This record gives sequence, C-alpha cells and structure tokens, in this order.
Amino acid sequence: MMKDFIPYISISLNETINSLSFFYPEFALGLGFLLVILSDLFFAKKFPQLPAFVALLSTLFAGVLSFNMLKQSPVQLFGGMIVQDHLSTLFKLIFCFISILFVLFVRYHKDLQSSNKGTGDLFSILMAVQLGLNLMVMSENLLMVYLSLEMVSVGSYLMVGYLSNSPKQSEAAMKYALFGAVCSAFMLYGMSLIYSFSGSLDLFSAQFVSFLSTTPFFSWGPALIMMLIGVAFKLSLVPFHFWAPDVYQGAPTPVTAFLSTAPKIAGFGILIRLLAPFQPLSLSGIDNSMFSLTGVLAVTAIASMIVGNFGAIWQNNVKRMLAYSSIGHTGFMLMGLFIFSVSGFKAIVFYMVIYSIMNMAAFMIVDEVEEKTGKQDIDEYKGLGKSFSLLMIAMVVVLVSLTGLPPTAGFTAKFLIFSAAIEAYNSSGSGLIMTLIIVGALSTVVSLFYYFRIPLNAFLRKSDDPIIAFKNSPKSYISMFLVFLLLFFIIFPSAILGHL
Amino acid sequence: MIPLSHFMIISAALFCIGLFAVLTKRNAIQILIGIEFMINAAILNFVAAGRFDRVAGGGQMFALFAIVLAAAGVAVALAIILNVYKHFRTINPDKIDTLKN
Amino acid sequence: MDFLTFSANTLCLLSLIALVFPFSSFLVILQLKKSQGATISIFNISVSLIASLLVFINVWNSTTLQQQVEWFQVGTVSISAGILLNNLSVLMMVLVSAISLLVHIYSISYMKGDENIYKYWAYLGLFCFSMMGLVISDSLLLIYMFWELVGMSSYLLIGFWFTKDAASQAAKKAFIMNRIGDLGFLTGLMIIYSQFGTFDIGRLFNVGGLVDSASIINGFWISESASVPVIWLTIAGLAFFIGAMTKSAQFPLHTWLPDAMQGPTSVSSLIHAATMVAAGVFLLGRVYPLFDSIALNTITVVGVFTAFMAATIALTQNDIKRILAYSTISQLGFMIAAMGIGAYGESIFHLATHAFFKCLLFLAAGSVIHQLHHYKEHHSLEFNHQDIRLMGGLRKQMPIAFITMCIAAAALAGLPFTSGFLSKDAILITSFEWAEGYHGFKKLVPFVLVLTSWLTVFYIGRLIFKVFFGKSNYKGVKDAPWPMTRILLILAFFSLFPLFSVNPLSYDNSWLLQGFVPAGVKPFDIFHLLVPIIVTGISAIIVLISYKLYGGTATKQLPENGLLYRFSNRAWYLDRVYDLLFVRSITALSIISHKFDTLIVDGLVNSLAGLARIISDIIHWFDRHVVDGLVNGIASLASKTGDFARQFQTGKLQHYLITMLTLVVTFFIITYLI
Amino acid sequence: MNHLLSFLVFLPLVAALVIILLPSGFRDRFKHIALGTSLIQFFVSVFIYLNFNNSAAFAGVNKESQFQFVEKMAWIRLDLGSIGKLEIDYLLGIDGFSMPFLVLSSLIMFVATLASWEIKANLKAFFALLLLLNTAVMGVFCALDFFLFYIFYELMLLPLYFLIGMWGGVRREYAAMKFFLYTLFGSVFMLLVIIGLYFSVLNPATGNHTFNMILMMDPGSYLGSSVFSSVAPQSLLGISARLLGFIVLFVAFAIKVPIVPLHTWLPDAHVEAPTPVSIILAGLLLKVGGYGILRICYSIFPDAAIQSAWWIGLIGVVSILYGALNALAQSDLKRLIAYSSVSHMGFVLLGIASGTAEGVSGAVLQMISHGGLSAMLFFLVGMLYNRVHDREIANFRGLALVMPQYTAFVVIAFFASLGLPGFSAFMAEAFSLIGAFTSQEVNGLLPRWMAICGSVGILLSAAYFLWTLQRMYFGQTRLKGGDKWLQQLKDVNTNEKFALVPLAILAVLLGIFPSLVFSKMNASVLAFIQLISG
Amino acid sequence: MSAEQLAFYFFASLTLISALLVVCMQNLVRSIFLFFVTIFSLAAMFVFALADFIAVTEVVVYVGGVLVLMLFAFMLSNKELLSGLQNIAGGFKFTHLAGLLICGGMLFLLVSAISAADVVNLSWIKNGQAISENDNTIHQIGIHTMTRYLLPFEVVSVFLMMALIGAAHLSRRERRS
Repeated sequence: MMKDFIPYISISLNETINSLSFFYPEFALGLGFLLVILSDLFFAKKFPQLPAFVALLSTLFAGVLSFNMLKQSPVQLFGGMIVQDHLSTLFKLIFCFISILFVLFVRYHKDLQSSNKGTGDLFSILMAVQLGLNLMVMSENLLMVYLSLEMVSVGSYLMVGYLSNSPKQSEAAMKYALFGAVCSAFMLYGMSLIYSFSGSLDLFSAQFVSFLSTTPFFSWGPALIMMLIGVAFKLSLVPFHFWAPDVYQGAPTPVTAFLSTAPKIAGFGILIRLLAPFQPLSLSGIDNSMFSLTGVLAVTAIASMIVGNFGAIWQNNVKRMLAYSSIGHTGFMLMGLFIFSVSGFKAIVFYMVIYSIMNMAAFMIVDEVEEKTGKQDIDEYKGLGKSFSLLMIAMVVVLVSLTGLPPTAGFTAKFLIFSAAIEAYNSSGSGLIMTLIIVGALSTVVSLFYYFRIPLNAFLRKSDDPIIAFKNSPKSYISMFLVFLLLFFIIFPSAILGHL
Repeated sequence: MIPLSHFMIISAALFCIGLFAVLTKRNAIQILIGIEFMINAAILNFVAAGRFDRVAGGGQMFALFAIVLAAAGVAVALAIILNVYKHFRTINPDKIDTLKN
Repeated sequence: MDFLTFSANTLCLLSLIALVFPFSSFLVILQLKKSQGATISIFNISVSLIASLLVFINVWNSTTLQQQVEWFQVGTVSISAGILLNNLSVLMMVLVSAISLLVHIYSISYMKGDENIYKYWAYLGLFCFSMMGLVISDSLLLIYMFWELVGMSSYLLIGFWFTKDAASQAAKKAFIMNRIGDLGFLTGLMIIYSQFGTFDIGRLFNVGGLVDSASIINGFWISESASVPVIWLTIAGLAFFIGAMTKSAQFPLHTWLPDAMQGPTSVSSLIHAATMVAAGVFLLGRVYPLFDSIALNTITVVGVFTAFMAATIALTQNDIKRILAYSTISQLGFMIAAMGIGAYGESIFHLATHAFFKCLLFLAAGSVIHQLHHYKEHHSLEFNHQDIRLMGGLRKQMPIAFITMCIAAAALAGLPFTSGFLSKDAILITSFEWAEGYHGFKKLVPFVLVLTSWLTVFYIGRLIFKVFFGKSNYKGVKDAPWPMTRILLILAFFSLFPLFSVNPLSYDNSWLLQGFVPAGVKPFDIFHLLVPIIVTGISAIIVLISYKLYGGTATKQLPENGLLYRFSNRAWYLDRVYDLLFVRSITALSIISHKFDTLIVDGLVNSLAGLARIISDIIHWFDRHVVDGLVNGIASLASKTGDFARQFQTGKLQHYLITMLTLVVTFFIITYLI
Repeated sequence: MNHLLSFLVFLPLVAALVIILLPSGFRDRFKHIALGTSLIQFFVSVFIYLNFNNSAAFAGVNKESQFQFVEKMAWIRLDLGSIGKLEIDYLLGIDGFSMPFLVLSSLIMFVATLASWEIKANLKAFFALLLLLNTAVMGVFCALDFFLFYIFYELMLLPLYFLIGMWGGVRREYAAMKFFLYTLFGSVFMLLVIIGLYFSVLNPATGNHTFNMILMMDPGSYLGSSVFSSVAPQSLLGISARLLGFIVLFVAFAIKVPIVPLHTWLPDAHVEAPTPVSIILAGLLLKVGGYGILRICYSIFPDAAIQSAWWIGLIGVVSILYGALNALAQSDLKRLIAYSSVSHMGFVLLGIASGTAEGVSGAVLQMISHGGLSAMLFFLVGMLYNRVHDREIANFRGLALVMPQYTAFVVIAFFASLGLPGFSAFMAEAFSLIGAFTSQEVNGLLPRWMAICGSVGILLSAAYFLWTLQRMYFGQTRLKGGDKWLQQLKDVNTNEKFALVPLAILAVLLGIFPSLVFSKMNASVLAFIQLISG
Repeated sequence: MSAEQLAFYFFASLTLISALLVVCMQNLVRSIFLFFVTIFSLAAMFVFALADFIAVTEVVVYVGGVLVLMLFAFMLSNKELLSGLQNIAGGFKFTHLAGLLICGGMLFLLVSAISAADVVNLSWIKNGQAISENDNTIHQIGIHTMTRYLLPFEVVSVFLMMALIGAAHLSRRERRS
C-alpha cells in the first residue's frame, strides 16, 4: 500500500528541489503574473500603465534568466515532467522577445488603451500564457503537453475576445474557442488512446514507444494523428486552419500579431517533442509504408503552402491576407522539420526568430495605418506611400522579408529551411520531399504576388485623397527598429546563429 | 473485472455522440455539451487504463486534471458565448458569420 | 625617276595616307558644317590621288608588298590587319582616287546651292575612304568591313535627298539587298576561317598559300588544320560570289541599282557606275583561287545572262539614268562572265576602261539633267527632265556634252579607237578561245556576249540620238559651266585608247592587261582578227539603224509612232525586217524581261518582304497571345486555385469542422483500406 | 587598393544613404550626387581596367589564386551538425570575364543618371533606388561566393520593381509585376540548385561545405555521394542531376537574357519603364543573364553544358530570328528596340553554345557592345518620348529635318546596332557566328547551319532598323502633333550629348579595337574553353 | 454474467442512451438535465475502473460547476432560445447527413482501432501493477499530487486563476466610465 510509495517520495522531493534552480524563468513569470494582478487591482487607478510595466519587467527578467541558461546541458526536471535543454531555452527567448513586443504593442494600441475595462487583465493573461508557452516547449509528458497547450489556448481565446464590446471580436473568440475545444478534445482522446496502448505518459520513457511495436499500425496510427490534431490546430496547418483567417481578422491587431507568432512557434516546439520518440522508429522501418509520418507531414505541409499562399491571393483585408500567408509560412517551416536533427531545428529556430520579427512588424504597421486612417483593405492603401513614406518603406522591407528575398533576413531564413529540406532529400531521396521543396519554391513566387499588392497600392497607384503628413507614433518606431533588425541579420546572421 | 476494451468501446461511442452534437447542433451551448462528451470519453479511457498503472498513477491524475481543465474551459467558453449573444442576439453559430471571405 | 622610288615602309605609309585623307575630310567636314567642304575634300582626295600614283609607280609590275600588324587576338588565333599592294590593288587605288577627284570637282558646280552640301562632301569622303580601304586591305575581314562601309556610304548618298520618299526607299532597298550579299560574304568568311584559321589574303591566296596547298581527297577538302566535305569548297566560292553579285548588281540581285539612281547623278557616276559596283569584280579577283569548276560555271552563266538581260531592258527605257544603270549592269555582267571564263586580266581591264567611260556617260548625262533642271526651275515648268523622249536637239546647244558623250558611247559600244573597244574585244576574243575547248551551253557564251554587245550599241545609239539629235524643245539651254565640262573633256580623253594601249586596234599591247596577263603567252589565233572586224562592222550598221530610227525629227513622239511613220514613209524592206525581227521582238522580249524583273524578281523580293511581314505579324500575335497567354493562364490557374481554397471559408463554424473532419476521416479510411 | 572592389560596390550604397538622409531641400542636388558617384565608379573601374593583368597566370575562371583584386573574408560560419558547417565568405574578385562588365556598368550607370534628368517626381526615392540598383549590379559582377552572388542578384529585382512601377508608363503595374514574377520564378529554383551544390561541395582546405563558386567548378571538391557529384553522377526524376541543375540555372539566367520563349516580360518592362531604367535594363540586366550563364552554368556544369549545347545553340538561333521578326512587326519604337534586344542577345547564346574561343569572345563582346548600344537606343527613344510623349513610329515622319543632330545619333546607333563594321556589334556578331560555324570542326557541338541561320538575323536587323529610319526620320516632315510638336521637338542638348557621345565612342572604339576587350579576357577565355572541354 | 458486469453494462447503456438523447433533444433545458444523467452514469463507470475519487470529482465539478454555469448561460440567453429554436430544429439538413457520416466513420475507425489493438492482452496491462480494490486511491492521488505531479498541480492553479480573471473580465460590464 502506502509503503510502495515511500521511496518515491524522497526521490521525487529531491528531484523537485534540484529542479527549482532550473526553473527561474518560469518563476519570474509566475511572480510577474501575481504582481500584474496585484498592480492591476490596487494601483491601476493611479498608475494605469503599471501592469504593462510590471509585465514588461518580469518578461525581461525571465528573458535574462533564460539567456543565462543557454549554455546549460539538457536536464530533466520535476521527475521527467519537463526538460530544460538548449532548444527550449531558445524558444523561451523567442517568447520573451515576442511578449515584450506584444506589451509595447498593446501599450500603444488605441483601441485596447481606450477600452473601459483597462488592459491589466490582458497582461495578467499574457503572463500566464507565456508561462504556458514556456512549459509547452519544455514538456516531456503528455499531461504537461495537454496542460500547457490548454493554458495557451484558453489564454488565447480570452485575448481574442478581450474587447468584449466589439461584435467581431466576440465572433472570432467564439469560433476560436469552439474550434479549439474540439481540436483539443481530439487531442485528449488521442492521448487517452496512446496512454491505453502504452501505459505511459512520459514521452521519453522506453515504455512509451513500446506501443508502436506491440499494437498494430491500425491502432496507433489514428491515435497518433488524433493527438497531433491539437498541435496542428495551434499551428493552423491545413486542414485545421479554418479558424485562422477569421480569428486573425477579428481579433485586436496586437493579439493577432501575438497569435500568429508565439503559439505557433510553441506549437513547433511541442511538435518536435511529440515526434522525437517516433523518429528512430520511422528511420528503422517500422513506419508503415503507406502511412509514414514524414509522408503525412509532407502532405500537410504541401497543402498548407498551397492553401495559405493561394488563399492569400484573393484577400482584400490586410490582416486576413497575413493570416493566410502565415498558414503558408507554417507549411514552409514544417519543411525544416524533415531532417529532424539539431541542424534542422536550428534552421527552424532561425526562421521563427525572423518570422516573429517580420510578423510583429507587419502587424504593427498595419495597425498604425488602421489607427491613423481606418484603412484595413489592401485596395485602400492607394497612395499611402506619400502619407506614410517611411512606414511604407518599412512595410516593403517586411514584405520582401516575408517573401524571402535578399537583402533581408527572411531570405537567410528561407535559405536555411531549404537547406534542411534538401539535406533531408539528400539522405532519403524521397520524391515527396522533392515535391515539397518545389512547392515551397513555387509558393515563394506566388507569395510575391499578394505581398506586393501592398506596395503596389501604396506606391504605384495614386489616390485622390489629400496627402496628410502623419506624425510617427512610438509604434512605428518600434516597427522600424524591427525592420532594421531584418536588414541587420542578413549581414550578421551570426548574431542569432551563433547562439543556436 | 470489466475488460479495458469494453470501457474503450463505450468511450469511443460517447466520443462520437459528442462529435455528432458538435457538428449538427444549432446552439453553442449544445455544442459545448458535445465537446464535454468528447472530453469525458477521453477521461473514461484514462480512468479505465489508469487502473493498470498503479505506480505512476498517470491515468487517474490525467483524468483529474482533465476534468478541472474542462470545467475551466467551459467557464471561459460560456463567457464568450454570452458576449456573442450580447452582440448578435443569437447563439446559433450558423448565423454568426460576419467574418468570412 | 629615282626620286620617286620608295622603300616598302614608305609605300605603306603612302597608301595609308591615301586611305586616311578622305576619311579625315569626312570627320572634319561634319564638324565644320557649312564652310569649306569642297576645298577640304578636294584637297584631301588630291593628296589621296598623288599618294596612290606614287604607290602605283612603285608597285606596278615590280613588286608585291604586304605589311601587317597584329590587330587583335581571339583565343589562340591572332588576327592581323595590314596592307596588300599588288597590281590589282594599286590599279584600283589609282582608279578610285582619280575618278573620285574628277567627280569631286564636277560636284562643285553640280551640287551648288544644296543646303546640306557639307554632308555630301563628308559622305563622299567616307565613300572614298571605304573604297580605298577595300582595295588595299590584306585581310578578308577588313575587306568585309570596308565592303559594308561602302554600302553604308552608298546608302547615305543614295538617300542624300532624304526628303524624297523614293530616295530614302531606294537607299533602304540598296542597303538591304546588299546585306543579302554580305551574308554570302560572311558565310564565305566563316568557311575560310574554320578551314584555315586566318583571314590573311596573302597567306591564303598566294601561290603555294593555304588555299593552294589544300587538297581534295576522297570528296574531302583538307587543309592543314581541318577537313570538310568538298561541297563546302563550292559553297565557299558561291558564297563569295553572292557577295560579289549584290555589289556588282548581277541577276537576280541587281534591282537595287536602277533604283539607286535616285541619288545625285554625280554619286551615280562615282559609285554606281565606276567604283563601288566594281567591288564585286574586285572581290572575285581577290579570292579567285578559291573557285572550283562549279563555282566558275555559275559565275559565267550568271554574268552572261545578266549582261544580256540588262541590255535588252536598256533598249526600251526612257529615263536617261535608268538606261545608263541597265547598261552598267550589263557591263558588269561582262566583267563577271569574264571572270567566270578565267579571263581574269581581261575582266579587270574592262573594269578599268568601263570605269572611265561609264563615269563620263553619267557625268555628261548629269550635265544635261543639270541644265534642264535649271531650265525647268527658271521657267517654272513641270516636266520630267530625265526623260529622253522629252529631249532632243541638244547637240548644238550643249556641244561639249554631246561630243564627250559620244566618245563615251562609242567606248561603251566598243567602237574602235576607244578604250572600250580594247577591253571588250579582249573579253569577246578570250571567250571565243575559251569556248573552243568546251561543248554544250558553253559554246553559246561568246555568241550571247557578242549579241549583247550589239544590243549595247543599239540602246546607247538610241540614247544619243534621242537626246542630242532632232529638234530642241528648250530654247536657251546652254552647256554646263566650265568646271563641269572640263571634267567631261578629261574623262573623254581617258575613254580613248591612248591611256591604255599604244595600238588602238589590239588589246594585246595594253600595258594594263599585261600587268595581269603576261604578254605573249597566248598564241595569236583567228579570233583576234575575225571578232573585231565582224563585231565592229555589225556595230557600225546598228549605229546607223538606230540613227535612222531615232536620229530623225519626230523625236517628241513615242517610239511606236515614229516607227509607223518611218515604215509608211520609206517602206524599207530591211526596216520592216529589222522592225519585226529585232525591234519588235526585242522590245517584246525586253518588256517581258522587264516585267519579269519588276514582277517576278522584284515581286518575289517584295513578296518575300511581305511574307516576312506576315510571318512577323503572326509571330507577334503568337507572342502576345500564346506565349503571354500561357503565362497569364498560369496566373489565372493560381488565382482559381486560391478561389477554390477560399470557397471553404464560409464563416460558419460547423462547416469548418465538417470539412476538416471529412478530410481527416477520409484520410483514415483510405489508409485503412489500402 | 585591397578593397577597390568593395569600394566600387558599396560606394553607391553610401551615396544612397546620404541621399536618404539629406533633407528634401537638397532635392536638386540628388542627381549630382548620383552622377558624381557613377563618375567616381567609372574612374575606379578604368583604373582597374588599366591595372588589370591579362597574362595567362591571371586567367581566373576556375582558379581562385588567379583572380585579381580579390577580397576574402569569412562571413557566415554556422555549425549545422549533420549538414556540416555552413561556410559563406565575403569573396570578391575579378577575372577577364567580369572586368569588362565593371567598366560597362559604371559607364551605363553614368548614362542612366544623365538620362534621369527627366525625372521630376519623388527624386529622393528615385536616386536612392537607382544607387541601390547600382550596388547590386556591381556586386553581381564581382561576387565569387554563390551566396553573395545570389544576394546581389536578387537585390537587383527590388529597386527595379519600384523604378518601373513608380516612374513607369501607363501599364507600369502590370509590367513591374510581370518582370518581378518572371525573374523571381527563375531565381527561386536557382536557390535550390545553389543549396544542392553547397551540399555537394567540400572545401578541401577546411573540410566544410562551401558556397565558393570556384570550388564548385572543381570536380575534385565534390563528394562522391552528393546530388551534384561529378564523380558518381546521380539522377533525379529520371534525368541526370547535373543536367537538371544546369537546366535550372540556365533557365534562371536565360529569363534575364532573355531567350525565346521566356522573353515576354522584356517588351512590357522596357516599354513601361522610364528611360534611365530601360537603359539599365537593356544595358546591364540582360548582361547579368549572359554573365551568369558563362560564370556559373557553364563553369560549374561544363559536362551538362556540352551535353545541351545543341539546344542552347538552337535557342540562340530561334531568339535571333524570332526577336528580329517581332521587331519588324512593331509599331512602337521602344518595343521595336526591346525586341531587337532579344534578337541581339541570341547571338550571345549562340556564341557561348559554340564552346569555341571565337564564339565565347564574340559573345562577351556582344554583351559589352549591346550594353552600350541598347543604352544609346533607349536613351534616344527616351529623348523623343520626353519631348512629345509619343513613340508610335507612324506618328512621326521626316524627323531628320526637325532634329538633324538627333537623327545623326539615331543613324549612328541604328547602324551600329545592325552590325555595321567599324562598330562593336559587328565584331561581336561576326565572331559569335564564326565561333558557331567553326564549332562543328573544332568540337562538333553545333551544326554549321545554325551559324548560317543566325546570320540571317543580321539581314533582318538591317531591315527593321532601316525601315524605321525611313519611316520616321526621312521623307517630308509630318508629325501627328502638328506645330505643337514642332515646337517641342528640340534638338539634342548638351546634357544629352554628354550621355550619347561616350556611348558612340565606345561602340566605335570597340569596333575598331576589339582587342580592348579581347586582350583583357583572352586568357580567361582560353581557360574557360579548357574548363568546358574537360 | 456477474452482478458487476450487469451493473456496468447498465450504466454504460444509460450513459450512451442519455448522451444520445441529449444530442437529439430539441429542448435545451431537457437536454441539459439529461447531460446531468450522463455525467452521473459516467461517474458510476469510473467506479468500476476503481477510480472512486475521480468519480466524485466528476460529479462535483460537473454538476456543481459546469451544469450550473450552463443553466445560467441558458437563462441569460433564453429569449432567443425559446423563440428561435423551434424553427431551426425542423428538417433534416445537409449537416446532419455529413455529421452522421463523419461520426459513423469515426466510430467504425475507433472501434476497429481498439479491437485491433487487443488492449486486454497488451504487455503493460498484463505485467503492470494494477490497482487493487483494496487500494486507497485517495492516498495515492494525494502522494502523486505532491510528488510526481507537483508541477502540473501548481501550473493548474495559475491556469485556473487566468481562466477566472479572463472569464470575469469578459462577463464584467465595465470598470471605468
């Protein structure tokens, strides 16, 4: 009875105590969570910006703490619940970066600032979501996977519906929440099946993978796929992407910017964790010939690229267009996964860093334009090159980067992903991967078509509206700084690559 | 002792019933109920399999957490649905389609 | 004359001077614009002439000079540029510079008052430069370059009155038709280069040179470095010949030349009668060792046919310059035919004599045109001042023009005591000698040539009689001013025998011919006696006939009317026979051949151009619609794909879920079933 | 001295930054800054030209040690684990092939800047973009690292898109987009091949994979098992991988050249682009394609190049004839010239395909020559368009009377372009054709009829140029715009002469002294022939 | 068939039937109450899997929390439900067919997956240490919560806090004027 557990207790407690020192960034976030709530509760009237400040500070703090762990060798924490390794630290740093930008974005977003419910709650949700993101990329246990994923999801629903006075946002939030819930139910059910088959939740235990060999493919195949649906939902991979355009369009722009980056990146983190146990098996040929994991991923990636890029062509709403394009980008990033090695991950991580910079900058600029002129449609951007010359030039750089052309870091990122994919092709010779690569290349060309509709309208077309010189807001300066980063990183990619 | 497979087949049926509700009901709350069925089907699986996992206790612990998370999820979802009702005067998801291509 | 003997280097320098001076007038005059164009260019061309003469004296019959420098290097092959001075080139140098100088002087009066006169001088300078370069170059590549430059300057000069549509079209036609020949030339160049790896004429065509030492074994043409099927040797010869054909206006590529008469008459005389058109013959002379028997036969046939055809056409022309143009074509046919039968020296000889008398013909005709033009302007009349039917009786009003033109006509007709007599006899006799050794169509060659020479007599007689005899319509027309007439006189002298031979009746003693054909090599045979007598005799009769026909009073009437009148008046049996046998049938023949010329040949060329237009239109359409359409089609396919993907985005949550799950379940089912 | 090439490449970038930072009050000075920059570049490139060593020991092509003015710096080093170490260098250097293009680029840029006097709107952006383009073009001709090359190569697109799109004609949007999509299509796939090459090549010195172009030309540095291995050639989709790589690279560059049927962007882009951009497009951008084919396609995949020589030659011939026939059918002067570019660039392909020293020399000379001549032609069209905003051939007649000097320049440009001896195009076309003709004898790559068919292009070019000359410039003056146009049609001004005269001089100089180019590149050509003939 | 089995199948069928009724019921109030029945019978089935604590939690959380919330939500939005629901319900729609097909397919898939797995004979079930009927699961859960599952436990607290704040934020009218 109880006696069985006694040895475990001390071991487990020791592990827990030892783990604490590796958990500082998350502590910082947890502390930040509490402080934001407190500051919102007690000081919001006097210092309305205090929650933002606290959130910024604790995120920064968490970032610094994470940075210190970059050189840390991998270590399992809390009895194998989570793992702290180089990759997860990198992801955490990206989250910190995005969160900082998000806080600044919200700070300078008119709608959110003028909301009569204040922004304090948003920041507390952010802190929790960020904790969830960190845990997502560290999870090594199905329970933690589910838990952290739900945490991020629920937090995202709340963020989307944050401005409850707007019908669009409510609609977006509802779609997002219900769609997400269905997907996470699928995931949960898949986990339950896998648990039933393997008897373990621990992704890295030998027992976990055993179900692959003890049960027929007909059983584990669906189970695995159902589990991955939850992740695919977060990644908005085709065909789990339907929510994305609607939600991106409906949500407040800073939230859209956040959603299109952080949870997606975390989704990749978790995908890497989830697929890791199956990797040796798929190489050693247990993979069913018809149902190969790489095959499924490749088809998904191809479908995502096609739907994302071709869908974007017809969009007129800028945010919606960016939503579709982000579907395409996800498909593209998935390409980097195929090599499934440290090098491939490096390519993906680099891509993600650049992607988050590009996306954040793009949404900031779009938001700036929307706030100043109320224009949301690409067609309405006519002649904006005159009014917002600097901002629109920045936008062009961002779009060039999104397309993946030199001289922007987007090119280096795309280049690295292609490298990983071609290396995967080199080692496998799979025609599917070659197709994937070709589709990736073609989608680059297609993407140019819709991305460049913005500069096309902004610079090439004249509008009848009078030219008004707008004063640049702090937000546009932030976006210009991001643009500078895009240019900086193509000349000095080592500034990032050196840490990978 | 009831064999594990029986639990699982029942849970599969429950899952599908829930799924049907999600796909066909014209009311957000009923959809939510369908989702709860799906989650509970999973929980049933966990609990049934957890019986054989005494040391790690994974199944039961997972079920516990899942119940809690589901409840919290329902709370958030309902809050959102109420917001939607406030704006659209309906909670039929079919009629809430201002965001589309 | 020791002081006139120069070292090889000096000679090359002199020939360079002869080359560069005209070019400098081109550059300088274009810069200076209006002032001093005539002075500069006459000075320069005089220098050129003097230099040419000095070179001539030193080189003629004494030496062959070749000096070259490396021009550039391509790969391992070094291409050189240099000067080749031998009998042929120095003769041409003198010929070109001398005639140029005369035409220059003539032009001072002739072109007086034209507002763009400075351009005229400049273009003439450019022409002389190119022509000089053409004759002294030692490399086929250089010759080709000057060859085209000659064409370019001809283009500029034909189109000198560019505001006249006919002029600019004629210029275009001339250049483009010449380009066809250039393609042949270029093909020849390519074959030579790929076979021998050099363009150096000296190395290629000297005795024992590369062409000489190349052998034909088993149907292969083998040189030091390459071996190709022997057909390429023939193609090379024919390719060069096509080049020569266009420049020398041989059938069927001759039609540009009559049109080129749209240029000033002085230009016609210099370029389209004396020098440029001779370049084709010159080229054949340069690459002569390359021709095999097929090529030579082709050359002969083309030359003979051209000579005959052009002569028949000239019979019925009424434009004075057109008659002369056809006559030029015909004479060039003679030269080409002579080349074809191996009468290399004779051909060059005829080239030289023809240059002078044809130049004179043009210039004299020019003076007539010039004066009539002035008359027309002065009296504000409207008539075609080049139409011989409207002329007549000018013999008394323009005596110098009349006399000089008669001399030139006699030379053209090959009457004794003229230079033409010598050279034409040379060709005719050689052709008879040549035909001795052959059977079949080759036997015909000399007879056709003889026939042609009689036709020549007839048409030139008609021209002279129509223009200068009969009654004058234009009171007060005088001879052209002195600067023009003195040139005519000089040229008239050059058209007589003394310049070329001491003996007016035998070409064998001609120093010029001896420069190419060593004297005494050929045995004296019966042809030397018979041919001159028979040909001249009949020519004399023809002159008389034509005088009867055209020298009368009824010059203003159309020829048919005049014929009818005379027929009814005198009722000469011979007249009738002539009329039926020669005039009518030949008129008909000439009309037919002219029709052929204008309708079929020109028509072919025109319809080819039209075809090219149609093809290019089709291709353009193809480009717009198919090639571009394909691209646009791909674009629209892309947008269709996007549209398809978009359709699923209905905004309805459950539709999303159904689509998504349908895909998932289908996927599962498929993996299950397979 | 050691950083001369960097100076050449980045000077315009600095100038662009200066222009961006200067306040708008200086807007009238922008063009002078740009002009000064291109002048300095020109002098520097002439200095390089004069100091260029043309001996065989400095042939370059596939030996890094033989390149001149080399600058090499480690740029990106990334340990990618199983993929190996990423080794990207900042590697600039020139040999006989690239050096002439440097001089040409700086000259064309100078002319283009002079041509941009006509630009009135948004000067800051225009000159900044122009200078950016300048940097990219210079970079392309200097880069020896494939990654670096690609960056410069792509960098050209962006400024061009805006230059066409913002200052272009009526259909500028369409033209700009079409241009962009076409070229991007080619270059994206080029990127894939670049990466494939990268994985196939090891730097023997460091043992890393490398982007060094010169190492890619050395069969010894390929890994036996790699995709593009020249030791044990792999096959891809049923075709030999090396051939496929060659085709992809070739198509990418051929779009730029452009070849039929990938040329349809060119007439649109040219017609819609403002004059300076047309000048740069025709003068430099097309040359980038030809240069790429020489420097990259042929040098890296000589075996595949030899294999496909017949087809490339055919494409060259078809381009020559097709472009010329199309030009004949045009009614818009600028379109005519655009199509003539297609035709003239066909000679480049034909020459390169021949694989003979004559052909390759001719092809390079043709690029240089066409660079100058097409710039001149577009400049001349631009002058006309500037004055009356019309380019329809049928709307003009007898211009020679109205603008005699202008017509003189037109005559020079037309005759030079139609290959009149004494001008550069003649030498170039003649040697391209001679090369193609001798090819059968020397290496058996091209049949003789190709050269002969190609020479018909010369005839056709005479036809369309002279026809135009006759229709537009000769005859009695008759203008569509009547007296108003007569007022507007001023003859050439000093500024324009500054632009036209150097181009005319270039054409004549190269026509008479082709050794100005030949001598500098002869060693490289021989090394190149050596390389591709194995 | 033993009593245990009988009872199990009774609850199992009760669960499924009530769930089906929930789904098919047109009246929302009734279906919410039938949901209550389903939860209860599910909890009963948990007991058969020896998870008594979970069963209790399920009932408490769902009946005490979720159901009440749903009723609240229903009541807050009932105006529409009472008037509009009848119209929607009538007729067989495309979505029904699609839903039926999908769910049928899914069921087929899952059942065959489960039967193919032959879960009863899996090695970990045969060899693993099963919970016996004598075990005190509450103890076990307590120990697990404080040791192995300490981290999720703590994280869930943050999660709940966030959900609380968020839900409260959404339902709150406004704070500042």
